[in-house]
Amino acid sequence: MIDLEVTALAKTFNRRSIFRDISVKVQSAQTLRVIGQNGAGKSTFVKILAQVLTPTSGKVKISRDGRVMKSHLHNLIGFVSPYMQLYDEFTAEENLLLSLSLRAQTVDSTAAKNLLGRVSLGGRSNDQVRTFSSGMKQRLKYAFALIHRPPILILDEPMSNLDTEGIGTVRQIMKEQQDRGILVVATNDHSDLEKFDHQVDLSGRP
Amino acid sequence: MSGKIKNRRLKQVLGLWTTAVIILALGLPMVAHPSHWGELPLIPGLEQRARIIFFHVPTAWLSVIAFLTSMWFGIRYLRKKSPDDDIKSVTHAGLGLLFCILATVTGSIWAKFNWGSFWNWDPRETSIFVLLLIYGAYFALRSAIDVEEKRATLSAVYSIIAGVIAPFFIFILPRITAGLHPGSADDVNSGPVVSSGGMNASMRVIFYSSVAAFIGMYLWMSNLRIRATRLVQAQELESRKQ
Amino acid sequence: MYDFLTENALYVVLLIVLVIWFGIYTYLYKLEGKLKHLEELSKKQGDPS
Amino acid sequence: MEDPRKMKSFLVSTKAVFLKDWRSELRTRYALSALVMFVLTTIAIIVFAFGGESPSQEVLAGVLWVIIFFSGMSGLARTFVAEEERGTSLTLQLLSTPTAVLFGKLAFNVVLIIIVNTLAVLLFLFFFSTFRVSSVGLFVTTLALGSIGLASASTIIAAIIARANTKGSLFPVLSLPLLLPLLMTVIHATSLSSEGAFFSEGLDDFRILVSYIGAVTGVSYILFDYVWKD
Repeated sequence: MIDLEVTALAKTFNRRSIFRDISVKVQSAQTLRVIGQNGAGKSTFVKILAQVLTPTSGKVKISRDGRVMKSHLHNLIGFVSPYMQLYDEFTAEENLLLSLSLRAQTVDSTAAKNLLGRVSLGGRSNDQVRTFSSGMKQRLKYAFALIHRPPILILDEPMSNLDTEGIGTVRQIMKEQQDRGILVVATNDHSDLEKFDHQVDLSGRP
Repeated sequence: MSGKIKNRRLKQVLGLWTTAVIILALGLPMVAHPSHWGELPLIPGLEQRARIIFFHVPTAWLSVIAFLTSMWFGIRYLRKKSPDDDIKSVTHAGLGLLFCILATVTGSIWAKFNWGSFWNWDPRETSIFVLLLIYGAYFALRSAIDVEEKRATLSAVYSIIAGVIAPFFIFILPRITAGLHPGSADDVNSGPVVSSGGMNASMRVIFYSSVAAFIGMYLWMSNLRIRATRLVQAQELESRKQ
Repeated sequence: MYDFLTENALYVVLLIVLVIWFGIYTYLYKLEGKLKHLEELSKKQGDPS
Repeated sequence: MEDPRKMKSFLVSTKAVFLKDWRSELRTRYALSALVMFVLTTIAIIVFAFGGESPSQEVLAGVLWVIIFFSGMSGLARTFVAEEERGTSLTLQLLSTPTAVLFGKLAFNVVLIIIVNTLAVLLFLFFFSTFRVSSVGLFVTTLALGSIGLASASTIIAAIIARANTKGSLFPVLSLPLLLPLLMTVIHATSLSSEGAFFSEGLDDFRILVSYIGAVTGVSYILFDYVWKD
């Protein structure tokens, strides 16, 4: 059981408010959609949820089985976005194993291989990421976000750079995540996530 | 309304006070054996040049105090993230830099006449040099960051690190060279001027009055600068909205 | 003239310092006035009423 | 950190950051080649500048640390700047705690600077036959503590400048005031060692160096969160 609670979240940038006073509560097996026009702060909002950006005010609280988690929150989160970069000089498999070792979790190369097969990169697992196309990199990011089985999966523009086959895989991944924990999707394309339990609309906010 | 009048009165008092300090500091006679009030001691080896103490030492003290104040507001910014704390922090750093330059210039002109060269790497010259470097680095860092929140955070962090390292010079400098400076513990001519001995009662009164005058001026200048920066930033925010 | 200046060097210094000091003081005093004016202006701008 | 499990995961994570940087360095050789070339060219310039003169031991001690300082400035920022330039800081933020990143990168910089300093000293001994190291123990301890101190101050400064716009030129400007107490102390200890002083005579300097390292590392640990996360 995982809970994600956002209270009175605000972020300013160059003393200009991007959004303020956003509150939402998401529980296990629920989805959250974040919408808003370009520049409305979707990426900023999901980065704050992912704990890589500190809000100007307000709180993001993650609790597991009713207990509020204080540290190592990054181990509960998987994050995919077009602006996230993987390590170019390492191979696809090394990148996944790096994720596990940095998280101080057991390094499991069979799991990594399975996951790479899942995103149809099985044949390229020993190639350096710098040789990948942008679509392949995007698919690798899904494997990268899922390798530690996070209860919260945050996707920013989930379908960018993907072909039809990739989109199918991602839909499958999103569906599985809905059964397993929390899914957060930031997108302008309403077909990405048609059914959702909660929505944050950032457009038109000060 | 009465607050405004009081404020103006305070500034007039400060003006008169400082004028009096200048006249006394430069006008009172120096005699070998001061016997009554209003006579300053004639310190052998320094003579009339000793009068710099009334101006040079307060500026040097203020440059250190300003650095600490700036660091204090930096810490407050990190805790509360209020943009106003950053304005205060940068204002105090700017005034600190100004006083630091004043202390360096007055000191080195004095050194030319007293020791024969502008710069001697005496421990206090080294420490003011380090302070100048820190201030310089602080402003170089600020000018290199566009995003205001990031600029405020990083410059606050830098000033705290500098503040933690600066005390090390106290242990290191005495090993580099023996002090030439009047006021060094091992100064054979006059001994520690400010802390003991060298000054008589009249000199002490003028000295601390001068310190008070400098602090008053400092507070006034920082107040003006903070208010001006607030106005400028409000204006910028307004124009960005449109 | 030269003799006068060398004998009373201290008073010449005193005079120069006082002139500089009055300059600084007047500058700050004027600045204070201008700033107060601007602050009142922006306060008026701040409230639409 | 009281929790032993957390402590263990911190150590594992720190080691992973260190190994990641190390393997990346072995593949790209970016920092190491810059540092080694810097040491070589500087020593060559100094050899030509001195001509046939044999400068005093104190001057040589100073020159040695000038080489070490500037070569450090050319390579020690790399570990943070590379993450920022390639856009992988976000990835690293997602993977690890700030503390593990700080100490992993600090360990990497310590190893890097020790390798480079060893090389610099060997070349120095080779080219300047007048440079004597009379008390080896004193010299080696100075070099080791000096390297760790240099790495500890440069690591946090590198983290700061990685977030600024003009990364390269700012690094020495910000580092010099913070490294001056370290440099003054190590130069003093190095000239002691070439005079053949006893190890105990260097103890005062070592005490300063150790407390410097402790203070810088401590303050970096406290403040790194602010630097690492926007």
